[in-house]
Amino acid sequence: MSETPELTPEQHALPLGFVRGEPVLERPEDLYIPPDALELILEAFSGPMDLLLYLIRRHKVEIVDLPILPITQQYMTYVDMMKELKLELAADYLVMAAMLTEIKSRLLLPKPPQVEDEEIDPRAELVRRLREYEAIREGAGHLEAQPQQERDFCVVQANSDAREYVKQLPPEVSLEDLVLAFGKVMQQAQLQEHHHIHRERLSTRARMSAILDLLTQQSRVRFSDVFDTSEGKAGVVVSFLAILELSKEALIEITQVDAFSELHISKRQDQQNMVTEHA
Amino acid sequence: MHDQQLKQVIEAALFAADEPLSVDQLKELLAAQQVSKAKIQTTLSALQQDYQNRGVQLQQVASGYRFQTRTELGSILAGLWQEKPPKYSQALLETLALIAYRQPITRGDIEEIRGVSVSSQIMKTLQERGWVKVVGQREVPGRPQLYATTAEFLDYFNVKDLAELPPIPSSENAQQATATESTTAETATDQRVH
Amino acid sequence: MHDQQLKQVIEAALFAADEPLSVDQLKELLAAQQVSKAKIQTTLSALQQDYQNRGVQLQQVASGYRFQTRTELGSILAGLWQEKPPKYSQALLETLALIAYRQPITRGDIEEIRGVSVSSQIMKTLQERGWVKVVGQREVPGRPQLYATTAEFLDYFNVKDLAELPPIPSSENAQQATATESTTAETATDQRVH
Repeated sequence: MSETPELTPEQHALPLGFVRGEPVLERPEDLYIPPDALELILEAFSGPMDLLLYLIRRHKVEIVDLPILPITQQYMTYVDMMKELKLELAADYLVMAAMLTEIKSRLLLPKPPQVEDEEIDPRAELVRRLREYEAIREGAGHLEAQPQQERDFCVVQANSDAREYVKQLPPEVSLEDLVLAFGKVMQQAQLQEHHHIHRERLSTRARMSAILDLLTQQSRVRFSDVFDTSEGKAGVVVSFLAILELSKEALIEITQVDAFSELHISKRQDQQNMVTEHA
Repeated sequence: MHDQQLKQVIEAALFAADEPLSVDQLKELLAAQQVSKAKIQTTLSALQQDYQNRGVQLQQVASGYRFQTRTELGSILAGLWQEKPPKYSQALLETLALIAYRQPITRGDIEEIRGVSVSSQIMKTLQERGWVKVVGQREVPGRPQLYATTAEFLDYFNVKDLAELPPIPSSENAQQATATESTTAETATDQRVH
Repeated sequence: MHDQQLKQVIEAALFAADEPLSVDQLKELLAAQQVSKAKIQTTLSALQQDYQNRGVQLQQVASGYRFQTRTELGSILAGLWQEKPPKYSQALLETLALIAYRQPITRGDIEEIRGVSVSSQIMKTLQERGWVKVVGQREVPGRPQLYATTAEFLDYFNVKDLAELPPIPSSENAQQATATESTTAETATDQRVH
């Protein structure tokens, strides 16, 4: 373990961890450090790629020139310690260890003489992954440096009395909704009564409502008052039909005191007033 | 800390805080900068001045200072929280349609046609909305109330009278309509239901 | 509505709203006043100018425009907030960076690049914060879920789209990949994730 080459560790701005309140700014040169402190340091690596990248940087070489032999050796030293400490992460680190060992052994094997120059460097795949990982670490750094809500700024709001102006809006209905609803109800009813509903009847029905409404305000109305001559002949006919219909439905009474005197209409008032509701 | 910085901090703090901030609270926030209360007061006045004609204003309330939106803008800003109007039930729409097209009509008639009982809540809603009213009683046992639509109903649907409501399609009887009846249809446009 | 009034309304609305407001949302709020999008845009620029040197600033983020405190004041204002801002672990930031820069991406891809199995806790945190969501499944055996970042992620990190984040070296995977895949990678930077 003491074979670890003496190399200047990289300076890190942030402490790797805290040991008894003291920040640990550098990764250990000497691997013989108290296990509890080591645990903190090892946990500072976010994974085997992070550890590997750290080891390569300590060698001050480019990723492409990955010095597989010393790196594998140093990596194994860390992993052995992690195993001793029974760190949870060890499994992921072991996968990497196996990969490193495999690359190392392939590099050490004598090359078969007939192999052409284009033979793929066994390190290529690892180099590619390391580069991608390095790019992502850079991305993580950018995110960390980006202004963050809560940490660097907060979204502000002004008080507003405008909420008091919020109205409870009544539901909206379109004419189409109404027609559809009517169509549906009529379909359900399987009517034999189509003749009640077409538009010509409607105007008579509307006039019936109007006359009844008038009779709610005045108990007796002169027959002639129901007719508005400004409506023309056709209007008079509608009113007349409405009166006949109301009379037929026994909703109004038409009375005449003497022959040839004014006709009056009133709501029908008869003994049925007395009939109780459950009748 | 120079004046502009101090103003920025106080301004940001007032906007960021959930509650109004008092001069004492601001002084505490600026403890490290050792700013006097008088200085804070001057800065608050300067800020009030700055926001005089803006959409938000610095207001002094019982518990301190806070930014709030200009009162005159209330009705426009209410739109920020305005929820979509709810929807009426199919039962209500069918009841309303029956009253519109078959008025004057009793609750019993509606129930007979729809085959289900009409809830009092629906009749209450329609009357509260001002779309439906009682225009009389049918002189039969029980004297049931007769319902009709109102002028507000016509106004809401932007039609002059009931005859302007879309006709219900496909009635064979339409062909049987007499000359008289089609004449009445014309006049019907003048009439208002009260 | 003249210019000063319009500016007041937009300013007040942005300050009063619970969420950032988009130009479309402002247009809807001002529907009765019939203000064009171009006019709203001009007003927003004018407001950004007005607040240039103030304690709060008008910032455009993914989901719209919002007022926020000046980032330089972060540490002074920290006194206002009871809770310390969260500190994110290196593992979380790396996972988030992978999703942000290489989206859409599967959990398997993340594990391959980071060399560590992805902790469920990290994925849970990222999804609970609303920063990451499942946008589909890759059509390979097992149909793994594809993750992407959201508008909330961009809002939190103070940018309006992914292209605004500082770039990182492009992945060799993407370069070697088929035309389809590299198209996906390109779009990922331009794309607004909602």
